[in-house]
Amino acid sequence: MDHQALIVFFIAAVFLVGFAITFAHFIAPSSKNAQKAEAYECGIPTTGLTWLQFNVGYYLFAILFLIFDVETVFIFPWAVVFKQVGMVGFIEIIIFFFILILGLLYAWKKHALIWE
Amino acid sequence: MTDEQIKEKILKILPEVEIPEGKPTLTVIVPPDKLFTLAKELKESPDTSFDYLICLTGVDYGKSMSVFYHITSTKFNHTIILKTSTQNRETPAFDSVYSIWKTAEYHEREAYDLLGITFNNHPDLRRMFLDEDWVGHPLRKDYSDPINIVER
Amino acid sequence: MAFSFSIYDFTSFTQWIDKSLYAAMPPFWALIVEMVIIGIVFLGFYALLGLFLVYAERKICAFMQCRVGPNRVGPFGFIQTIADLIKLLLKELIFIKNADKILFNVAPFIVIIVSFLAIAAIPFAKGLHAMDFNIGVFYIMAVSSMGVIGVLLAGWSSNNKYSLIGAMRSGAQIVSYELSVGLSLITIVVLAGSMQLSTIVEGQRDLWFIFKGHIPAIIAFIVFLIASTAETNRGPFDLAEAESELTAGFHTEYSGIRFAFFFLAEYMNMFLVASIAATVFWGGWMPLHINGFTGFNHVMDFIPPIFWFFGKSFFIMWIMMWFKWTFPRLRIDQLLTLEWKYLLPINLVNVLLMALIVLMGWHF
Amino acid sequence: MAEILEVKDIAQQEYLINMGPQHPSTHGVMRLVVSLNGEIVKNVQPHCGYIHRGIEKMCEKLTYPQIIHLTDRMDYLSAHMNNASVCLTVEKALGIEIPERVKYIRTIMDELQRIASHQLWWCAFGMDLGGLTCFFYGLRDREPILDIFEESTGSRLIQSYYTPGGLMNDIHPDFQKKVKEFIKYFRKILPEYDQLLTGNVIFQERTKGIGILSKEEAINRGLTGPSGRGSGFACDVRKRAPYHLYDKVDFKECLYEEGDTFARYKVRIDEMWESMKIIEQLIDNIPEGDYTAKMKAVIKLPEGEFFQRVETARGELICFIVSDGNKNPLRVKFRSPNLINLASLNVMSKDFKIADLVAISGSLDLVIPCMDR
Amino acid sequence: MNVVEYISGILKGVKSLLIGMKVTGSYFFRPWKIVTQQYPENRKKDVKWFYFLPLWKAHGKDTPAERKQIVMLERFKGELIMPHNEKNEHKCTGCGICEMNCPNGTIEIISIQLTTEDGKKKRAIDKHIYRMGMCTFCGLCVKTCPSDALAFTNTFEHAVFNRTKLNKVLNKEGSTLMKGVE
Repeated sequence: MDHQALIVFFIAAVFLVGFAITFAHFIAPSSKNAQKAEAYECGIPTTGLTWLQFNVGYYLFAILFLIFDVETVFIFPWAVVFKQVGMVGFIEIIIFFFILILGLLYAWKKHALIWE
Repeated sequence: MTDEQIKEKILKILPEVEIPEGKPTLTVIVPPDKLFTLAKELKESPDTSFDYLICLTGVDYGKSMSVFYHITSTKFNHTIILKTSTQNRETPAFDSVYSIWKTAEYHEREAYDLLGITFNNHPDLRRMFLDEDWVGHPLRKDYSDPINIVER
Repeated sequence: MAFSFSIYDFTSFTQWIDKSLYAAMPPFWALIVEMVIIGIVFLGFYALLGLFLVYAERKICAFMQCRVGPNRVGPFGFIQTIADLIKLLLKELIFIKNADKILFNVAPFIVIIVSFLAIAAIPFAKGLHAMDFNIGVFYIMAVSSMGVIGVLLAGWSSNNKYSLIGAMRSGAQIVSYELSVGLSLITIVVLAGSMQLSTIVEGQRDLWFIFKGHIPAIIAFIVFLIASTAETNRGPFDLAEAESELTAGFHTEYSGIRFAFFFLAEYMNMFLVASIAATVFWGGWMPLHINGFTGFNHVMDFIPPIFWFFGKSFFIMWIMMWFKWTFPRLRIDQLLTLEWKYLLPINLVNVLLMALIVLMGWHF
Repeated sequence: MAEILEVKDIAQQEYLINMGPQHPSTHGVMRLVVSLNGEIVKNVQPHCGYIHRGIEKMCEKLTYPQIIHLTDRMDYLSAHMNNASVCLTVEKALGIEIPERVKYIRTIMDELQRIASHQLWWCAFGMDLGGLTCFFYGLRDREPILDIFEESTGSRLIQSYYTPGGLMNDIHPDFQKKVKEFIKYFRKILPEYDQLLTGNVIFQERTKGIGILSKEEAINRGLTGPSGRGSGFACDVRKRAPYHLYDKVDFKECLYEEGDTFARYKVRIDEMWESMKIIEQLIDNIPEGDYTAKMKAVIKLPEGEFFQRVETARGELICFIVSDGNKNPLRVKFRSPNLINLASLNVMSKDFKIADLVAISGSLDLVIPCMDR
Repeated sequence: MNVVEYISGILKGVKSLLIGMKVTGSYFFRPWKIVTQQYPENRKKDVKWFYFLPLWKAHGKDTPAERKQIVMLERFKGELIMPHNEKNEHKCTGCGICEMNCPNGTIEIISIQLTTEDGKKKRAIDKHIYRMGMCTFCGLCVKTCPSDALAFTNTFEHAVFNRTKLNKVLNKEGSTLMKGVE
């Protein structure tokens, strides 16, 4: 089987969701009213805007993730060929990891790993 | 401290208080304008140290409005009741004891809500249980609600 | 070629279908028909598995909580989830006035597509997989991490404050735990020397990797279990839909069948990570073989591979359900602390340890 | 789409979230308006009154025995203690001596009620933190207590069992046997609670150092009950102003100095042990005798003010009756422990996260009908 | 952070988690500990074994809460009734004490004047109306009744489709006052 079969899976998934929602549209009851279209906030109308600029301290984590995830991508090829490369690969990955862990420790010490 | 000693002490601080006999718990009737100073004194002086306000109750007697303060000391475990009254039933106002006991905040809001007693210097005197636009104060004796209150 | 296959090896079966299709019609149409067959088979499998997992979870949690669980619809309540499905189909689809309509509608598509795409690469039994990539592990990781987009879109587009917070949490959470999932899989890739899932399974012919790789493999398995539970947004890591804080989190505003897709995707993602764990750590469809015990190996061979695979996956899913119904929920900062201060350093050291073991040939 | 705002305006707006009245973690209909900075709680403004029924107003129209059945409905999880508050006030005002047997039964019933209440709190608290299994275990173990109640009083939740002067009816002949059976069972099962939740590292992380209130602050804010004792405030009315038989039995007042959520949790777990100890001391020596004192058909209190402090499962309840000599009271005030405990929520949860707010409000064990009355 | 502390912290945490899992896991493998009661089935006298198929080992020995058949305790306050004997006689004299004592106005007594054989006028009940929708089951009516005319039964299935169906007349059609009750 070739990789184009992925398209089949894609289409099948779209079909599954699309069909079910369309089907539900036809058989499900529908009664529109303004109260129902309110966003749910425990029965109280929402105060102020929802899409506000607000502080979720996870931005730092996203950056850290970016750094580490790119590193992970580099490790994958190494992992595959590690058995053939042997000792040289091991020493190189130790150096690589040393730098990586150093980065993590730096972030740790700088309190970047604490959700403020 | 026994009741007698507390009585003496209070009379020394504030001679114009009235202490009726025969109450199960020592009750002190204080003029409204002197209440705050007495309460502050009672809390802060080390031999009484009434540091815990158990309960604050507003009472509508039909002719007058009163507020009862049940105070106790966690150190000596003696309890007294302070009572203060006003003849002004329409707009009764007392000094808030919030700055002495923070627990008074909700008690006073409740008294304001249900009896219409205003407390001066209260940080946030709003209705507690009823809507902001509710008319009247239900716990008053002359409150009438022909729909919800059934006379029997 | 005559139609003959055994449940021990599906290769001949799939090849027979392939050959007879190509013999009957031109190659282009044969390919189309083949694809349609695969699509239908997987759709059916997907739906049935989802229904079964919902039922299983309800029954398992009920038994842990001294309850009976569903027992009214059908024998032992077995048709309960089908009744639920019908109910969800019949429920009104509510639109929120200020919601971002396009994104609101797209979100359920994304979560389902992602889980469906990832399932394509799972080897269910010998010869029974849709696709066998040479970068299988990598592919599954890449695809499954896209699910967060659906969750984020759902939360953001709902124009609901609970949903928004839920989506933000989900973003931070999935993004972080992605690392641990990757690194714990790398640990095994080092041992296996390949990212192709069929090769990985074949490599466990004499012994499963979790036993082969000593302590590093066990640590990697535990880390993978924790991280993947977090990645599928399941308790105790269900912060995105923390019902005591955010009512229902990112899918608060979804009703009827739209909600059902989020629900389904959660279970399918759980199956997905459980099957990856089974494949990578527990030998997939490979029966339990111990090097040198020939008689024992033969006895194990009698159990068909498909049973081995599903048995292992369901066992791992059972463990994940066990987690969910035992532990209280974590808080967002604890969640991130767990990842960045515990799992990640442990994982990095663990990879090195595994590399050392492979280098020295200490593994079995 | 919403109108476009300047960046400046957006940055200045507060992020307000309503938790309640229809929210899983408020255990009833209470509304918390929470202003957030990210996930961090900046201010909590409780709004109550959603189920305000005017019990105090209703009491002014009713006779004293009739008031009892209203008090059940305030804090339905400590119904016996609420009844006791009115009964004891009336008995104190009339100066009547109630039979020893009644005192024994009342003490045992109160303590059983306390265990039942803490069990329900335990399971609801576990659920607040996301551990749903706790909920079923707690309810399962509460069932035998409710059976004991049902057998003697005729109801499971709101019993209206006490009357001024005694009890509604005598205890069931099986009462002692059933209670002893339950104590034996619960002594075996309570360590399971610790295994499931108390020792759990996630639970400890979630509760330790969260929502701290110092002792002085607790006294000043009137935080009573197990919540106050978690802050080191020795506020147990059973010790400080004993009623029933609490001055005769031997029990410990559970105090913790930390003042955090975990301390409040531990106080309640310890109190369950202490309650079992109290029951065990009394259950074998309930004296024979009448189950009620001789009362007049129409109870009229003398003129004056009477009050009684009672320790419910949630804190100090006060029944304050002002009488003008009629068969109806002039004014009845119930000092709801929940309402006063709620006042501390804002101070406790400031600068903690929204998940902690749920944990803190759960640890205060709020029962909304008592708060609103 | 100390490395030893770090590792021992992890181990301690894992151990506490395992203890918790032991509790739930042990219940998973002990289905006879299930306490659920199957409501409509357990109303029946002869409880069939298959109603309890998932908990076939439950025989009510392990936990007090386990019961196969639902037991209604005798004192359960389910509904107010006026017991009649076999001669269709009740004990209610129509004095109105229950009406007076009811906190909610649940009871209403409609009385009539009867003339007895010796010519005396006497009050008797025509209708003893009980509005169950307003009843809070406080038991004051039963307790204060001077002639023990009222009692509680332990029926508890009161769901009806119309609220007016909750208004009941307690004395039966054509019933009379029991002899010897004043």
